[in-house]
Amino acid sequence: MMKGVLITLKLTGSSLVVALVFGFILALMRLSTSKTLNLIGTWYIEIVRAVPVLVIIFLAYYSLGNILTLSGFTAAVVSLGAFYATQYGEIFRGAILGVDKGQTEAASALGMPSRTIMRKVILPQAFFTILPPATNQLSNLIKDTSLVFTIGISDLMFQAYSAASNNFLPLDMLLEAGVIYFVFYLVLSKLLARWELNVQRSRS
Amino acid sequence: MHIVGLYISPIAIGALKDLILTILSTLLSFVLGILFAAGRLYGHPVIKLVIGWYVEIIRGLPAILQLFIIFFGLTQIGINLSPLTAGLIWLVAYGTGYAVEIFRSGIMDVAQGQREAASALGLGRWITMRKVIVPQAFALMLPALTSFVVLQLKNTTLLYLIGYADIMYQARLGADATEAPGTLYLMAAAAYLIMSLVIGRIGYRLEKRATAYR
Amino acid sequence: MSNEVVVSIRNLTKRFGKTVVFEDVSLDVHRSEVVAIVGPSGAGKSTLIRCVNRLHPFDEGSLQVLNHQLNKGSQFPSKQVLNDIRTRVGMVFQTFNLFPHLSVLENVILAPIEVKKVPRKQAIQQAMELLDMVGLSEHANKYPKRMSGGQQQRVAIARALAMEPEIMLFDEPTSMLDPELVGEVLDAIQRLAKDGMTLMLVTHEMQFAKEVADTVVIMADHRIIEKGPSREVLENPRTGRAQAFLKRVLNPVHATELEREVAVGHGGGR
Amino acid sequence: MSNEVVVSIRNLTKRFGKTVVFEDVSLDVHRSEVVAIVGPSGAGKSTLIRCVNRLHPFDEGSLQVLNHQLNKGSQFPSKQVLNDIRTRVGMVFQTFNLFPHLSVLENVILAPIEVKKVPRKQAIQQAMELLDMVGLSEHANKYPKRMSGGQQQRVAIARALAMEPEIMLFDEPTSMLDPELVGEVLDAIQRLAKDGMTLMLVTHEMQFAKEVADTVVIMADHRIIEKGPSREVLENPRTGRAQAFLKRVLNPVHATELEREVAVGHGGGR
Amino acid sequence: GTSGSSNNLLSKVESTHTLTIAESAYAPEDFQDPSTKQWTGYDVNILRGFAKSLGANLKIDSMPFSSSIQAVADKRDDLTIDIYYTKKRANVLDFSRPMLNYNDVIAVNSQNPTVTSPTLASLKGKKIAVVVGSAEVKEAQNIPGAIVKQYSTVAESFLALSTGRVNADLQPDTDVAWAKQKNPNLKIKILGAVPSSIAPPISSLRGYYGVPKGSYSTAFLAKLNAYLKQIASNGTEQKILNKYGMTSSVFLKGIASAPNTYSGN
Ligand SMILES: Nc1ncnc2c1ncn2[C@@H]1O[C@H](COP(=O)(O)OP(=O)(O)OP(=O)(O)O)[C@@H](O)[C@H]1O
Ligand SMILES: Nc1ncnc2c1ncn2[C@@H]1O[C@H](COP(=O)(O)OP(=O)(O)OP(=O)(O)O)[C@@H](O)[C@H]1O
Ligand SMILES: [Mg+2]
Ligand SMILES: [Mg+2]
Repeated sequence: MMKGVLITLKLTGSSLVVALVFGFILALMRLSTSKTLNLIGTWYIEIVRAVPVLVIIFLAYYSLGNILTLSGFTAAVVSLGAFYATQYGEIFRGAILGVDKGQTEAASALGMPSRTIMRKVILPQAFFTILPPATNQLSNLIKDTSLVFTIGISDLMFQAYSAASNNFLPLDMLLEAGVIYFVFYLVLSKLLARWELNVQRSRS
Repeated sequence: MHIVGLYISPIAIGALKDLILTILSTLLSFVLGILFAAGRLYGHPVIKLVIGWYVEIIRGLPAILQLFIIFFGLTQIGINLSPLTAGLIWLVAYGTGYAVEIFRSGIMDVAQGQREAASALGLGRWITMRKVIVPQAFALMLPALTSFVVLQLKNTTLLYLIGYADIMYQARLGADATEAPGTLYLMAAAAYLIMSLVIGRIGYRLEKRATAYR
Repeated sequence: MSNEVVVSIRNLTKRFGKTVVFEDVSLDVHRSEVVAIVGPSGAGKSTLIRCVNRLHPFDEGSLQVLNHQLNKGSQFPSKQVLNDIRTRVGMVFQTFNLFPHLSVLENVILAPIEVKKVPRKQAIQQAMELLDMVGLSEHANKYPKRMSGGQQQRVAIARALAMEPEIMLFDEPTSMLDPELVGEVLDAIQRLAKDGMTLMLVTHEMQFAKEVADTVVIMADHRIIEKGPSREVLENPRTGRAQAFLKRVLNPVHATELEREVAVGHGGGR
Repeated sequence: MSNEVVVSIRNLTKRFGKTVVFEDVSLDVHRSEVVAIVGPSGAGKSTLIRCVNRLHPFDEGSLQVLNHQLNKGSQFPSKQVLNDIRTRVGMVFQTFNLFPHLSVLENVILAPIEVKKVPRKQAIQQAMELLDMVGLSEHANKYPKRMSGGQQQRVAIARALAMEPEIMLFDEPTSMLDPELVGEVLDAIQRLAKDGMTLMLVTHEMQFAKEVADTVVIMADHRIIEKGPSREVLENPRTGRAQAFLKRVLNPVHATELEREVAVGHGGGR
Repeated sequence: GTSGSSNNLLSKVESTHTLTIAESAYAPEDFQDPSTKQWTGYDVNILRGFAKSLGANLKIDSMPFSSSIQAVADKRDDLTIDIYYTKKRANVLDFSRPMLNYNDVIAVNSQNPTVTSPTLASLKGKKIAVVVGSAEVKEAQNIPGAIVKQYSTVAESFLALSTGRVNADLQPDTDVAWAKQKNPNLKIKILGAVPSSIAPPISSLRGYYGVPKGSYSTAFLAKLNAYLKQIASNGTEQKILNKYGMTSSVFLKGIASAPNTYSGN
């Protein structure tokens, strides 16, 4: 199982990076004044969010296989990244929009150029609005990595599943994996939430 | 195209089955969700604690793991469920965990001032709930409820893994028999996409209507 | 103003957890009396009037409202007593708190129908009269969010009046309004005062308090620091604290250096 | 007040989409002049002063700010021009708009360091002087949310002054404050006026306008309906509209039935 | 899934008139015909005949291979097909008399074969596809340095091979040949000669039917074995094999003379 945990973590980390980078691009597209970029971003998000993650994984692994063969791990990272980019994209966009318009105005009135405003005023404030939903999505991401066992990646879920099909003790195996997943969830949702609260309190 | 023709009707039937399961499990989850939310807000401390942990566990475990525990795991202690029963139980159990939080935060998000105004007018707790809080909470919750239904629909994908003959199951069989997974999984994706978008659209309409007063 | 005491507050103390909101506050309100409560932010004005209709419990002292003796501590009074107080004491909030999902008319008739079991037809008729009184009968079918703040606050007044209360509590009813719209609401309140309603009113409108209130109460530093006939208190405050407060509020421009420092000190504690 | 015109507004028209905010507005502001702009809500006061530092573009007419001629239409002026105007014209907002993630000191030094490239040490020293001037030097390391509204607004003033502007724009700087805290801020503004700073100030504090402003401008119904020396305009307004407005604002209690109806009509249109 | 109240498999099948099999779609043994959507194949044919002899209909429960054994062990389904004997499986299942004689082969990508000789030694350090829960998992894992990729169905493992995700696939030769024949686009081929091309040969090549372990299944198993023996000796089985192009006599080598239960070979 430890080997599975490592793979789960590696998968989570790589998918997260893809999702964050791509999500930020999506957010910028949807915030941009270009109608085309905006439309592409919007449609991408609408469509990808409407399809189950498992189906996306299968599409990346099997359907894409006709054109371009991705290894299982790559396909998993691509599909989880593609799906979670929509979640992170919306979080980023919401947070940037959520920063009071008065902040931009005040910064402009002080003569700051728009890049400085983004860097020094908007993003630092958006960061703290982003944290709670972002950790929430991260814990969803970890849970959804469990779906990649269906394309034969030996993650934590796979270890439990194949161990069960070997020793015929499904409850024990699944609960063992469940405890590990639950610990990740608690760490993310409780400890990080507490840390966020402390940071936020120190500033308000 | 040949393959599309061969598999369109089984996939459509699978889609219909998924839709029925979605609706059924959504309704059941809503009923339980409201009861649990009331329990979590106003119940005995022990009830609050139990419901709180129930929600955490549902949210903390991967969906597929929960489903497998119910379908495969329980057999170890002698409980054998059919794919349909296990699937429905899981969808409701899972949905309830999420619905509780939607209802709870919907009720709490109605401004405190509304409760106070109702108290100051002498409105009792029950009338306040029915006439003041719930109508507003419902409008506040609609977006979350719409995503909830879409989430439940997407969750039905997993049922093929325990052998329930839904969209994915048909696509899988097709992919096995024809070795043309590209087409078949795209068909499955399209089926989910269409249903999700329709649900989203209905939710949006309802939301427009419910929030007309704003 | 009659001799009948309708609200009797004796040595009242109120805490939230460990923070004391006010201590040892005593005040009698007579039928048809208009009492204005003024004082700096955080003095406990809102909390005091919210104790009167039992939106908050209190911790020490005694409180009698319309021949009901309220118990101290967080236990609720009996259903009948609470119901009787809530129907006979109306309240208007700073933030209006109209029910946004109900039309103006529905806002006004909800409580009479649900609590007093007034037949719907009769409730509507009475509501229309009240809306007419506050100058809003044409807006009966609008939703609150579509109205100006001044209009919303007048609906809130009509809503409270629909229960035919004997006492009305106002908590800074005009402080959320544009200066231009303040007049509409003060006008409606003044009319209630003229009609002999008993009023307890938290306000920052000193001019209004001076002209409409019989009694002015100044709260600060967790206490009532001064109370008496309105002109007397507002024109010749006796204590230094009251003088400083009134000077700042009435004439912000002329705040001297010294007073500014006091104000800074105060602000820092918020 | 000198003869040098620093802001020259000629027949300015501003629309948002199809709605006209104001039309044909003309106004000269001289160096060291203090101009107060008053008028009912929605009259376009904020929008007018926001055109001056090019937070908004305008649609017709001409606008000269500190020897820069601004073009009409939504195209931005050149980077240099915009930068020059923004650094030489400071602005203080109704809602303070302090940067909540930065301490008071960091709020004040951010723009000098980022825009004017002032060395950090020097920026801090200058900021401390400004904070001292507004009476807040002890609060330099606090975060804005921990301060009272009056204190926050004074930080905002210091922040704007740190850019050493020649003109300061104030948009209802005290309307979000508790009455008790208004004095602190007005006091700081009065000091700027005395020191010879050019000020354009949107306010509802008529008393303050009368005493501190050289010129008062009344805006209503999308136009300037009256302008002139402050005492003259506020004590003897010539137009009926101006008279009605001033009466309502100065004496909300005495609004007559007729005026109340006017106000209701106005409110309904919001 | 039917989990009847009856505590005897035979009487359960007879009373519910349903025989439910758990399988995971191996062609040509058990698969859904793409055009008719009917289940067909060697085992399906045999079991349909058997079900008929009990007055029952055949019902197919399709699932990932690894779940199919569990499903029968749990009595969720009545019977699973085409499984090899392993000690672990014997803990939860009883086995029928031996059925087909399978030959595991090494399949490679037909366009770009990265393994060239049909020996286990040549699979060292290669990526090998197998089916989750199948007996080949163990075999593959025993090859030094091999990276074992597990798929939930045999079809998925062929796809992985065809798209070059793996170097080799360890499967029975019939399945490889059938898939190749039915889907010419699939870029797979068998390495070396058929039958039994791997050197050294992989053990336990017999397929069996599995039923829930214990006395619950005794009577049923007796009937099944009798039926199987009958069709092996009267030529019915050979006919069915021929129908699916499984013409090599190796499949039935020794089947008629095989004992009624698992014999350990
Ligand atoms: N629900 C509550 N829980 C804890 N503390 C409270 C609560 N409500 C009020 N307080 C505290 O009690 C004190 C008095 O509050 P209150 O609202 O009565 O003052 P106020 O005189 O009405 O001030 P303002 O003019 O700002 O409305 C304040 O310090 C406030 O922070
Ligand atoms: N960004 C905008 N887009 C569209 N309309 C706007 C915008 N900003 C202001 N307006 C409209 O322009 C008109 C004038 O607004 P402005 O804020 O300048 O009024 P004001 O005199 O400052 O009022 P107040 O006293 O309420 O601040 C209003 O009708 C307002 O609705
Ligand atoms: Mg208050
Ligand atoms: Mg404005």
